[in-house]
Amino acid sequence: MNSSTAQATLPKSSQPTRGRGVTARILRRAWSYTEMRVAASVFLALALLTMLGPFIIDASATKMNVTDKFLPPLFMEGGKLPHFLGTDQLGRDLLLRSLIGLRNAFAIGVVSVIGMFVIGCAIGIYAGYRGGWVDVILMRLTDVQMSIPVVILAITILGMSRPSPASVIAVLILASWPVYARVSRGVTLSERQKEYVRAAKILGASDLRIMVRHIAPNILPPIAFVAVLDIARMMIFEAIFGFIGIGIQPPTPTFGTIISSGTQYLLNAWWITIVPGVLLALALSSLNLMGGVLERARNQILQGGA
Amino acid sequence: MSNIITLPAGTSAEPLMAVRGLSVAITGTTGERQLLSDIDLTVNARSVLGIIGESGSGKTILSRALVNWVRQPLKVTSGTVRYGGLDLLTLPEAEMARLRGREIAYIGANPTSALDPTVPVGHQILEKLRTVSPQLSREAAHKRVIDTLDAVRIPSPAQRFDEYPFQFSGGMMQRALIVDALVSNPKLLIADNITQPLDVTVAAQILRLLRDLQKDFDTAVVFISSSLGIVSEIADDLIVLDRGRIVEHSPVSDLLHKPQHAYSRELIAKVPKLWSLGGTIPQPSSGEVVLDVRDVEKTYEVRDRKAIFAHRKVKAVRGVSFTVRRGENFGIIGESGCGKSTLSRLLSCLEAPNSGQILFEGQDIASLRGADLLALRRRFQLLLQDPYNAIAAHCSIGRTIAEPLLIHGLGNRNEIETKVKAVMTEVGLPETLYDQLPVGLSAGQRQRVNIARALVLEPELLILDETLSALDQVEQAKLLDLFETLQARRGITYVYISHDLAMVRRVCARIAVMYLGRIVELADNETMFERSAHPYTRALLSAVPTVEHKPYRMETYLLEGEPPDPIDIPPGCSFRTRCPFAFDRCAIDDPVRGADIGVNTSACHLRADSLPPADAASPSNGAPA
Amino acid sequence: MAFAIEFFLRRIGQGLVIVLLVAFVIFTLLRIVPGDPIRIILGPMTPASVLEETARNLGLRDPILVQFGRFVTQVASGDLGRSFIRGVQGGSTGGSQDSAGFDPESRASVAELIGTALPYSLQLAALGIVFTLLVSVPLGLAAGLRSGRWPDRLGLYVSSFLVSLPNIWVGVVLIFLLSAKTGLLPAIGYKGFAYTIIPAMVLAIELSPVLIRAISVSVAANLGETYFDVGLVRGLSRRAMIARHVLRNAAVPLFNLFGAQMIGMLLGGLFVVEYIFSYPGLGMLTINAVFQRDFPIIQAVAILASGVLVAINMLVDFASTTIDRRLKF
Amino acid sequence: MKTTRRMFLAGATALGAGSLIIGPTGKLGSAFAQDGKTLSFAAAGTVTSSWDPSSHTVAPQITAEGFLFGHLTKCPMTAENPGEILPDLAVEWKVIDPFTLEYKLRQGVTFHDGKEFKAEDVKATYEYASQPSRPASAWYPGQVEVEIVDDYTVRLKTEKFGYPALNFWYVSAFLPILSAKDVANPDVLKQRPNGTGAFRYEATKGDQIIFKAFDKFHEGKPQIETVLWNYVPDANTRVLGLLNGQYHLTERLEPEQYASLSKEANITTQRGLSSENKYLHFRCNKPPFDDVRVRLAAVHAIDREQVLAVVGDAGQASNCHISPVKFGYTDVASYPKFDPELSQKLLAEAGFPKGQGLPEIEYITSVGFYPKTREYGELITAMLQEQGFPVKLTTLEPAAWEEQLYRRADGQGPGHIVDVGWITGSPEPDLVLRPNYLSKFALINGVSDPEIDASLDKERNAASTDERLKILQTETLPLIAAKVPSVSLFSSVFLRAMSKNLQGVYFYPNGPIDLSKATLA
Repeated sequence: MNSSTAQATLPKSSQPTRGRGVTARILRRAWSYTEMRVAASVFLALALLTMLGPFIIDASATKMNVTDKFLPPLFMEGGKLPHFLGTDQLGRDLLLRSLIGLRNAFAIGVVSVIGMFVIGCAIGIYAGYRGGWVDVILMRLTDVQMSIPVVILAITILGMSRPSPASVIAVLILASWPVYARVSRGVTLSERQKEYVRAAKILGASDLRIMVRHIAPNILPPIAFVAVLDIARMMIFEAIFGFIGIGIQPPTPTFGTIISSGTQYLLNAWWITIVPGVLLALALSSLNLMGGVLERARNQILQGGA
Repeated sequence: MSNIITLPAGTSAEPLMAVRGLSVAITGTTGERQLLSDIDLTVNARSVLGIIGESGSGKTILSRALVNWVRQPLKVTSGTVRYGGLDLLTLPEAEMARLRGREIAYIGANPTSALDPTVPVGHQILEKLRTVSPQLSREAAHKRVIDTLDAVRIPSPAQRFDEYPFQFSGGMMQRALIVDALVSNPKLLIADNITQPLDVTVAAQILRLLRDLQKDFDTAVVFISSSLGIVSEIADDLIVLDRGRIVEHSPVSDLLHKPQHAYSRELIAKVPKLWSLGGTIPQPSSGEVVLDVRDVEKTYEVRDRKAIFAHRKVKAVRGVSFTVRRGENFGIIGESGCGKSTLSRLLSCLEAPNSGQILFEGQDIASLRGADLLALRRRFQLLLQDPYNAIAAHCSIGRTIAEPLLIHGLGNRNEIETKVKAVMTEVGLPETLYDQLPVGLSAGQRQRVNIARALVLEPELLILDETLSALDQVEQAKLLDLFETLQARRGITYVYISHDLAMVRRVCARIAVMYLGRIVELADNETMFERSAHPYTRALLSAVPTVEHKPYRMETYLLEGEPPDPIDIPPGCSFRTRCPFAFDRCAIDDPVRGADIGVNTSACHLRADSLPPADAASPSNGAPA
Repeated sequence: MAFAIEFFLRRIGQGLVIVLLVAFVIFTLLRIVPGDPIRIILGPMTPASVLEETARNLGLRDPILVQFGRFVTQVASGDLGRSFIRGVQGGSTGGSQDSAGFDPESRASVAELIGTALPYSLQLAALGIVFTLLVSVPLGLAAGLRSGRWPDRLGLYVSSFLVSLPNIWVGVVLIFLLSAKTGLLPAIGYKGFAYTIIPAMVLAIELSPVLIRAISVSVAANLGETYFDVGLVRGLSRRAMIARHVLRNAAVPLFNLFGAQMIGMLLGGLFVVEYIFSYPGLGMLTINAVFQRDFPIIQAVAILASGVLVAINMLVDFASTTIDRRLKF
Repeated sequence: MKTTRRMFLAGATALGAGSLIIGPTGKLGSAFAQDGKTLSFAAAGTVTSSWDPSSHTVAPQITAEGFLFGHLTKCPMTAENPGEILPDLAVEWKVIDPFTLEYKLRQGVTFHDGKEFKAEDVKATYEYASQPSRPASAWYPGQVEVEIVDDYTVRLKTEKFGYPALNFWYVSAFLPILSAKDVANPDVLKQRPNGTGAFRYEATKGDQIIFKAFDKFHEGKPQIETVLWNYVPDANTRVLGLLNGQYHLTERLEPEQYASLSKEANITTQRGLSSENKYLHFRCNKPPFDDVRVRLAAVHAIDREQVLAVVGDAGQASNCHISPVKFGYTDVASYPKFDPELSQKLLAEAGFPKGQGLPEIEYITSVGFYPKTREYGELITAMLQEQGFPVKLTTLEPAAWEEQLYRRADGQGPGHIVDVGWITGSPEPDLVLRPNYLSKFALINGVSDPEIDASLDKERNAASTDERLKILQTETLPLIAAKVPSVSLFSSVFLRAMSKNLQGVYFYPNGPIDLSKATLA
């Protein structure tokens, strides 16, 4: 709010509007939010737990042990160490499985987001910079892609082929690159009107050089902040795929498969479904809160300094 | 509180508004910083109080404080703004709301974003009128808005009533906002820098309109501006604001002629001068022709919303021809929308003309591709206006300047560094900046980086597209000196594209004036400014906000309306719709400017001697001849 | 008027191309992924020669372009074809191995299958949207109007939390809490309107955070626009400015969000939610069709889905350009 | 063989059935089907649009045909006496010579259309259904000729086709008898089933098939007037419907559902050992399972007791490649047992010490068709991994899984280990053994072993059932256990539940339900 007031009071030179200066400012602004720090701490704690989990909990707890099946969490009657959060239908430790599931989901989320970011932005920048029929075709292509809901696309491809982590990532990228293409294209459209692009052209820079060396470093960092939110989104998709049975295959723990197999025992062993869900929700909430704050900080900086 | 409304404001005994000891601070992470300190001022009824100050002096904050529009992170730290016996600053929001728009009106500097972009302008004015005067019937209110629009000379007001803000030009919008402010007949109008975004000819119109209305409506006006030339045209009294403090308060003529404060004198000195210039006027060069522009045209297509699958042609540049000689400073001036920027894109080979030729040393640049174009780019550089956006924030300064050398593959790492450092020294940048990021550089320094980047290629021709307009007078002067030095040393030819008449007057030997995509007059510096042959040039010169004696009086040459839409260019002389001297022939016959062979030419049926003689208009407020 | 005609002509034209392309993509995809439907149509033990012959008779061995051409012609004449798997009874039949007499006429018409399933999905979608609006409009508006203060933070927390809940999990938890444990509402399958409530809640939980965030951002951004402050200074009340101008302007990005994102999310959400709840809508139909390699159903649903998306996007864009005349189309 | 069935939440609500309040509409449903004459059956599967029994091998349709058609004989298929044969449309049967069986037919039986049942119908049915071109011919030993001795005596002759007629000994209890008139007119055959069974086909309405009691059923008109076959794909919905009285009978319960329904006062649960065994087939014609040592090593790595613990009520231990309700079942003494050391030894012998050098092994299983396949799939995967087998589990939906199941034209199938159940409607063991282990077929595992082939032919060609039993139990089954082209994990137990007031129902181990003597209070 009141950006115009603030603007009027600030000498012009203190308003960098582009590039890394902005990124740093956004990060600083975001960090000034308590929410950001809390969310980051929670996320870091979970990450640490994921890495240390196997050392804290006896590794044999991941193994199946049919005699120990359906053990409730420790806080309930009948709970048994080392199964802090109980065991599943095959007697495996739920906490450990959830943590491994979290790690796998996060890995898939990050890799797929990087993939869709790189591909989407490359296409978007190219379309936006080139304009004309290249733009029209590429954008209609994103229309087509966006007209097929992610889940439908995923079910069609994964449901019909043999799912693997690579194919899950490929599907996520395939389904989500258009968003990045659209956003980066939009920014590029306005960016290519800007003086620095003209300046580079006049200096004789080739189109490729302008796109890679000049436009990309300018427009990508702000888009990257939104990508944090997408990591969480992709993790949810991964869980959905696992639930439907088209994700990474058991016995590799994924949230989807844990939850979907747990639903069968919901009434006598609810923790199989609930525990991993709570853990996932916690991880994603912290991730989303960070993303939300980053997005907010970005809006404040960009609107405040535009 | 009905007594506020009925208060006999502006009685001679009591001032309309009195500000006492007003201070405003900004609160931020680094604590509080004072932006306005101890402001005292008095607004008398029916008078125009001018406030002048440079950007950053706190003018806008002051103007907003007058209507109690101070929001986070700004904070009033002390003082009162008394209006009709009330302190506006402590008035509850609801009561303040009853004064705003009714007794006190406000117009800001940015007319295009002042109204809801999704609602027609007229409807918004109507909404306001109906809010402030609920007793008015809808029909009566509608009629009143249209009448007022008509009164501010908005053409076809009934139709304009239903048009959207984006369909209004800046000048039209400012008129509409004046209507909006005055439609409720306020006692006080605060006009914050309202001419700032406007072209000089339009600004002159608005100024005159406001002056007339102020008299008709008996409104007191607080007129805030950063241009002494403008404010002195309208204000009775003038307050000079420097870094949040009032340094001088006196009647306009006193201030102009006997400034008391050093800062006031500085301000006056900074007002651009066109005619009382010391030194020599640049003279045309007789060198070989470097740039030969022949009958260049450029048309864009836009979609037509009123017809199915139709496009309309925007004629941005219409048959422009001129020549530039080696070592010469050539100026191209014109107001917004005249085709300058299109021409600049054509000249810098970013776009190709639809027809015509641009010959650089005899070679048509439009036909160049690949390596040839790259080779041309070395000798032919363009400097852009915005020093912030033209260089990347994430590259070190050395890297930025080295970029063209890398693009052109000139030299190895060491050679490049040597070259870059040399050129940095040449433009006056310390070598220590080589490894630094541009963060924290001033506008002038950034522009120097820009210049260094262009110079490192050792170009022969430099096009300066509004290159200096973002800089203050002092920086501008320094850079102009730099250009001069470079010209002397390297024999560079400059083409200045600008709307800044004062700057062009100072440096350009020959000057082309553009109007609606065309050069209407091309003449040497002296002829242009002293004996201009085209009514548009004269209008332009007459509207320049200066505080000196002008050869062309504004009353004589003031233009009506705005340039026609480049889609619907009227037949005949395209300037005739605004020309105070237009006659029958102008509507049929399009005057042609003679070929540029070094003589002064003008596209007008009237000969220079049939126009009113320079400096010959009557001193009174007489109507145009 | 001319604008509207051109807009629709242009967009319907483009839309048809998009739908055609989507159809082609799906059509091709279905034919290049592993998994031969003919084995499923005819059953596991059918001799290879019979498989091939039936596949040839059904046109499954023609070049993809030929198949696609035939398909488009057929769709253009209003026929979406017949299911490979589902009998006229509606249920999937597994392999009817009567190789000599495989008779497409004995299989359910895709149009009818869709026609049966669609009303359920529409009902679920509508209720989901109603729930979504009930949650997100008040919360989003409060957050947007009090930007930076507690309602804004609340909006941020609520949306960050809701967006972190996978719909599959929420669905299961709600079944557990509202149906299995307390018996407040029925959950699995469909036997009456009550069966729509829990699935719609899951949809709303998925959609709300996006809308809350969008409303608050959009409203806050408009409150930060110059015209808002200027409006107050011009003498209009805050309430009038919000009601007549801020909401109007805020609607444009919301429309776009709705077209570009929400409808896609809604469709995707429907699929998953119907699957969780065995809700007999389009999603259930399609997921089963995918697992059964029932190409005609998948194709038809994909075409339908993209057609709906294209049409909604068109309407949304038209509404946006009508509100904000600056927008190009 | 195949149904679509949602496993989702199967059991979730059923587990809490006691405390479960059915939603508002539940009450509505209980209003109908209470007249004591109409039985509402919640079926897990649906039927094809073709009523020709020879056109399919679909399990639910065989259940439906069970209401409609009669057979020459009946095999109750009990574990106590798997070989027991009871009369149905035939009253007497005997072996004339190794290639001829004779049946004396029951008199006074009529088809639903009123035609009298005679020898011509048996001839038409057998000769039509056993044609190799008929899709269901895989169920039958081979082509057969039928000689009509008189209107009520027929002889099945197989000499011309080179296999013993005894192969039909049990299959005659499985082949539905059609009317000769219908066989002559295949279109009618497809559209309208016409049998001698206790119920006749009335109509199909949406997801419901209506059967009506047949007045002239030769064992007397059933008490239940109408049977409604409701296709309810979701196991959970079936259970809920049963609990609220909407359905009287349901099938294919999950173990958890079964366990909780057993505690319900007004519900009877029924647990029936089926003719189905669950197998893991090894793709024997591609590495590494082309080596019998590797197969054995894998089998010794699997602790089947743990698998059964996971499967719970839905399985029963059996050490044999055929189900206990099959003729020839025996507890094979040499059946490979869980023995990790032996597994390691065999792996080392095969050149893969501790599994080193083994290629990645794909274990394909289905989800949602058989109970607990994913659970024990994970378990077995872990067990195999424990011994060093680099196993990757692929779980597929039934349709996708079935598409992957069988060998392709090139002789090989996808993956390396496939989970599948094999169910047949007669005690005849060859219906399991020959399609799976005879080199000529070996539909799934692709095994090609002359010893097995010879042994299978030997038992088939045995002169008497006693001799055959001996060969099966002492030679063939132990041989298959030693070569393990597949391992039988356990025998399936079908879990059903019905309303307490439904009595006198008989469930056949392959699915069909005999309601001819049932009463509904």
